[in-house]
Amino acid sequence: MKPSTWKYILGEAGRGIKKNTLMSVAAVTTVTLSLLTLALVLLLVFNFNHLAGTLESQMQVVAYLDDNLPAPRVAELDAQIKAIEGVSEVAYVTKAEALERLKAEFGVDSDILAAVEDMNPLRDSFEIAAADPEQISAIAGQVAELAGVAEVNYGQEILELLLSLTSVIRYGGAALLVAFILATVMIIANAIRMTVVARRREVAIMKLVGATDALIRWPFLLEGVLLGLAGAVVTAALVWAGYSWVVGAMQRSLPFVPIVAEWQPILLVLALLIVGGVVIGAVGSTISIRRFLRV
Amino acid sequence: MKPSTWKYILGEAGRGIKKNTLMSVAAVTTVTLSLLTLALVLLLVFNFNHLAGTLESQMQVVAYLDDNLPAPRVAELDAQIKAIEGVSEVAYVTKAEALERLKAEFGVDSDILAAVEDMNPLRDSFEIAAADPEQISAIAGQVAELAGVAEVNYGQEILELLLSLTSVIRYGGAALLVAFILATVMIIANAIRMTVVARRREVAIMKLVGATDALIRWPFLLEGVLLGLAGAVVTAALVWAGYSWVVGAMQRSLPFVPIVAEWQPILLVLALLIVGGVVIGAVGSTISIRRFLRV
Amino acid sequence: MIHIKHVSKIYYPRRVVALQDINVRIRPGEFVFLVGASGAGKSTFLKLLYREELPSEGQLLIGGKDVARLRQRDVPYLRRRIGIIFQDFKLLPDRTVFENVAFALRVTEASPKEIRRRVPTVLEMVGLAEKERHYPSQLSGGEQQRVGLARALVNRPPLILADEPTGNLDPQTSLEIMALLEQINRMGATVVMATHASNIVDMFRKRVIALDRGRIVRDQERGVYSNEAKHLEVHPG
Amino acid sequence: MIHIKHVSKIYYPRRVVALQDINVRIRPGEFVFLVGASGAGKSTFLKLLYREELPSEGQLLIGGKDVARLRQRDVPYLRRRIGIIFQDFKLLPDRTVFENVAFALRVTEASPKEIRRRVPTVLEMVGLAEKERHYPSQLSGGEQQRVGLARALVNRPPLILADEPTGNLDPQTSLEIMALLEQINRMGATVVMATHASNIVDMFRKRVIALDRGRIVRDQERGVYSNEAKHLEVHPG
Ligand SMILES: Nc1ncnc2c1ncn2[C@@H]1O[C@H](COP(=O)(O)OP(=O)(O)OP(=O)(O)O)[C@@H](O)[C@H]1O
Ligand SMILES: Nc1ncnc2c1ncn2[C@@H]1O[C@H](COP(=O)(O)OP(=O)(O)OP(=O)(O)O)[C@@H](O)[C@H]1O
Ligand SMILES: [Mg+2]
Ligand SMILES: [Mg+2]
Repeated sequence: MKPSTWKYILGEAGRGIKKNTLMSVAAVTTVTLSLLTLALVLLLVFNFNHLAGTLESQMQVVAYLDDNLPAPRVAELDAQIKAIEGVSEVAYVTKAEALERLKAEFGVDSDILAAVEDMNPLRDSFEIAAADPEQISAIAGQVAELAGVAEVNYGQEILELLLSLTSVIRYGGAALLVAFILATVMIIANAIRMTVVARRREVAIMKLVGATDALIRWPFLLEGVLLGLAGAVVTAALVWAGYSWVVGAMQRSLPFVPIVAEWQPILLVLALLIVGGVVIGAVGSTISIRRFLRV
Repeated sequence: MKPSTWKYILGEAGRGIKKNTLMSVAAVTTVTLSLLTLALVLLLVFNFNHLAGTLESQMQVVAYLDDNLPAPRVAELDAQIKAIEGVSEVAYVTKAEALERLKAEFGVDSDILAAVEDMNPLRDSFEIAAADPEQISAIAGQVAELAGVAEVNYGQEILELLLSLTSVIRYGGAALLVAFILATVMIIANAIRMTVVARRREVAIMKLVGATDALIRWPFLLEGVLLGLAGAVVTAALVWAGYSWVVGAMQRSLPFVPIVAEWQPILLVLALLIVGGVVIGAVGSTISIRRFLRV
Repeated sequence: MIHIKHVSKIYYPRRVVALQDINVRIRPGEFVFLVGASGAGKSTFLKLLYREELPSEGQLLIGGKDVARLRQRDVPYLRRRIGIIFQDFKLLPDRTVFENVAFALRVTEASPKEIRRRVPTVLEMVGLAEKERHYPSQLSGGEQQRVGLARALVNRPPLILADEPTGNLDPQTSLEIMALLEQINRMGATVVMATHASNIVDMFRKRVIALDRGRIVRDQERGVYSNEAKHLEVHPG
Repeated sequence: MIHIKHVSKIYYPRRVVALQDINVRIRPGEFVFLVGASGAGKSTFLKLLYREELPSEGQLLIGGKDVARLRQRDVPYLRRRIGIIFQDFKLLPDRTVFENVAFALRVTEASPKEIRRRVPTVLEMVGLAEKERHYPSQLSGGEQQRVGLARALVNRPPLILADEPTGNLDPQTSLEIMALLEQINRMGATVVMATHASNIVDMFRKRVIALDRGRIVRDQERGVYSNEAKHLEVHPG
């Protein structure tokens, strides 16, 4: 098509939006609301995942050693543990260090600790982190076999709880996300379809005057894209402002709750929103217009 | 209006839905998706509140008593504490009982406890529950003043954390809910408005033939109500099925996570959905039709 | 019946003067042809009567009542007493012929029995008995026009406003429709009909009001379509 | 130009037989009047030519090409070579008069310069130069009809199909429009015009094809509207 035709098509798209103000506002509002919902769910899932990851990364295997193990054996053990598949970090903690930590931790019950200060009933230990929390129990099993290891603990119950909780959040979140994306696409496609239905008489007339499908489709397509884009930009602005505020507020009042505060994932969400808005607008109007071109 | 006119109006509403299948399906889908979102948020907020409530109810003040306090003074203290405003329950825990509990709690570090078994450095205490978690620190202050109380602990940091977390969840949840209700109403009103816009020529003709506003408005109103109701019923069915499944799954795999499983609040949500769908449909079509009646 | 005093109509925003200082009095039972070139203001004249448009100036009384001053909620009752045949038919596209005609009865809350009795009768009168279940899009132009006519008549209104009711009809059908309108007129209804059909106007010899660019240029009892010698001559190839 | 062989058209689902065994040949440069009572099948005849409807039986050739066999994507190119004046105008309601006429040029990707040159010329020809910025709803019936005419002519198509193009026009304007069509016909365009205007048909003396309930009952060079003695007599009140 000629440049002048493209110019005309662009003008038509703009005209369509202006003429059907009511429909256009309705469509943009619908896109915005749907995308906002989507963004919210996306950010919630992100944060839950982040939280789950943070918790998981704190899980570890503690191997208590036999009393008075000679230093060379400790070094050997260190090497053996590091060799186990899936082990990412190994730290040696003497029983003196362990007692110090315990004191720091139990503010309330520190009386007991003071009482046992001199005799320190604790044991030396290795603290072993796993690359993947799923492997923790396997690693614990292998470590327990090693000579010199008296007892292995890896918070079985808590680990299992956490693993199932995070998998619930991950899969549930993903399912939720897919459901919301589908819902958003459907709502927006509906909105655009309605604007097209409202103009089917017009389309029929155009066809009778000799317009090709392309000439009819393009303005609608662009109109859909522009409406989708408008909705997405409004949403992106709202999400940016809203999330910044939430991050600020959380970091001020609940600093210990791990919230995703780096810009990278948030920018990703915003970019997704805008691409999503455009694609949805384009696809929505293409699908909607198709059935009216058979005139 | 006569019964035969009402019958006609009802028929018209049905005809409107059937004739504009595309619009009707779009409207019902939109209503369903919006209400689903709403229901989801509602249930999430319910559950967060429930969780927060559960955690809060576990908060208490522990008052450690001076060593060897005579029994009459303990009884007196019990009475004094019970007299404090906001105290809901008071339990006396001897230091023997406290040690037992400690043993049960610290599986890992029970070595230390074994070591101190004979000397039991712990103290007798009162565990005091508050009717309202907000009052805990006030109660703790008053209890600390009482003669015979050596030290008061109420997990200051954890309490504050929880209080602010639950208030974030409560207020954030409420704000989210309001936002979603507004969004839902707007999306649905948009959907209905579009169906009305699509028929404005028809409305103009009816007016010219002598139809009263009522005769034109009622079929639209009923149509809106029926579409809203249809969307709400579909949503209610989906929510019922989905939530039952989630409750079942959670109770099987994560029994310790407190999920709202009584029917009462869920039925409330379902009822709200249906009433909401009907009201939204009626209001949406009334508002939309009004501007086209000025012909 | 109708009393129009110094009425003007200006369409905004383009400030098109469609009617200017119109003064007309139409008695009950009269039959009036409204003639004039395309764009002379005939449809506007009728639209003022059924209150689709409000006059910019002057006063317009129907049965002694000022149409412009009517309360919004009384407008439907005015329109029910007027049978209107629109130049562009204005049929409801998603209703059958039967339902389109029946609609004029439904607005008056006629009983279903009444509707089942009257609608076929009037469809028979306009020659569309067979097409009762067709939708407007399934009709020819002239058939659509006759559905509009049937809808205007079914209510037996005391005033009939017809805008070019034979524009899409062949001469024979046109005459049948005219005979119908005349019969209804003889039964007491007032008829105001805008038309370009010079042969019909010349044949029926009724009162003729001629408009030219919004002004009444002639108001003649038992008049003809045009007083000028004969229609402009064109020399066909 | 046009070759119609044994064409029938049945509308489903009501099985309305609109045309039956039609055989017509129209040579380039001819001017044909299509006459017949309301519902005789005139519009259907034209609709088959511009492929709004497909024939139920038979073959329909335009310029040697079978219209029914045209690929979907070639249909717009067929329609661009036909100027169509629709019985119900079919104007785009949210575009000005200028844009409605320009649209027929835009579909051919005419340059903006061309559009700015041609549209005012053709609007001048139909007498609507002043209304170029009006929307269809702001026009009288006859003015809308002339916009449709302008749109059909602006492209200078070799074939013009006119469905009742003077139905909403007064006799004088009708004759002006007819003169215009004749001039275009003399410049080489083929014209097929469905009409009820007996005086026009009788005045211009072109080929007349008469339809009656879907059948061709007369095909006459230099014919008249009706061969019957005189139009049915009605006895006005
Ligand atoms: N809504 C409007 N806005 C602006 N101008 C209008 C509007 N409606 C009508 N007009 C103009 O007013 C004038 C009279 O229009 P009207 O429809 O009354 O003519 P008419 O006599 O019925 O013509 P016709 O025989 O062609 O139907 C015309 O010039 C027309 O363009
Ligand atoms: N889509 C359709 N479905 C069913 N019947 C139809 C359809 N379109 C037209 N008809 C019928 O076909 C017949 C011919 O219609 P057509 O429009 O060709 O008539 P016409 O000669 O143009 O009449 P008029 O002069 O009234 O415009 C009519 O009886 C009409 O009711
Ligand atoms: Mg008019
Ligand atoms: Mg026709």
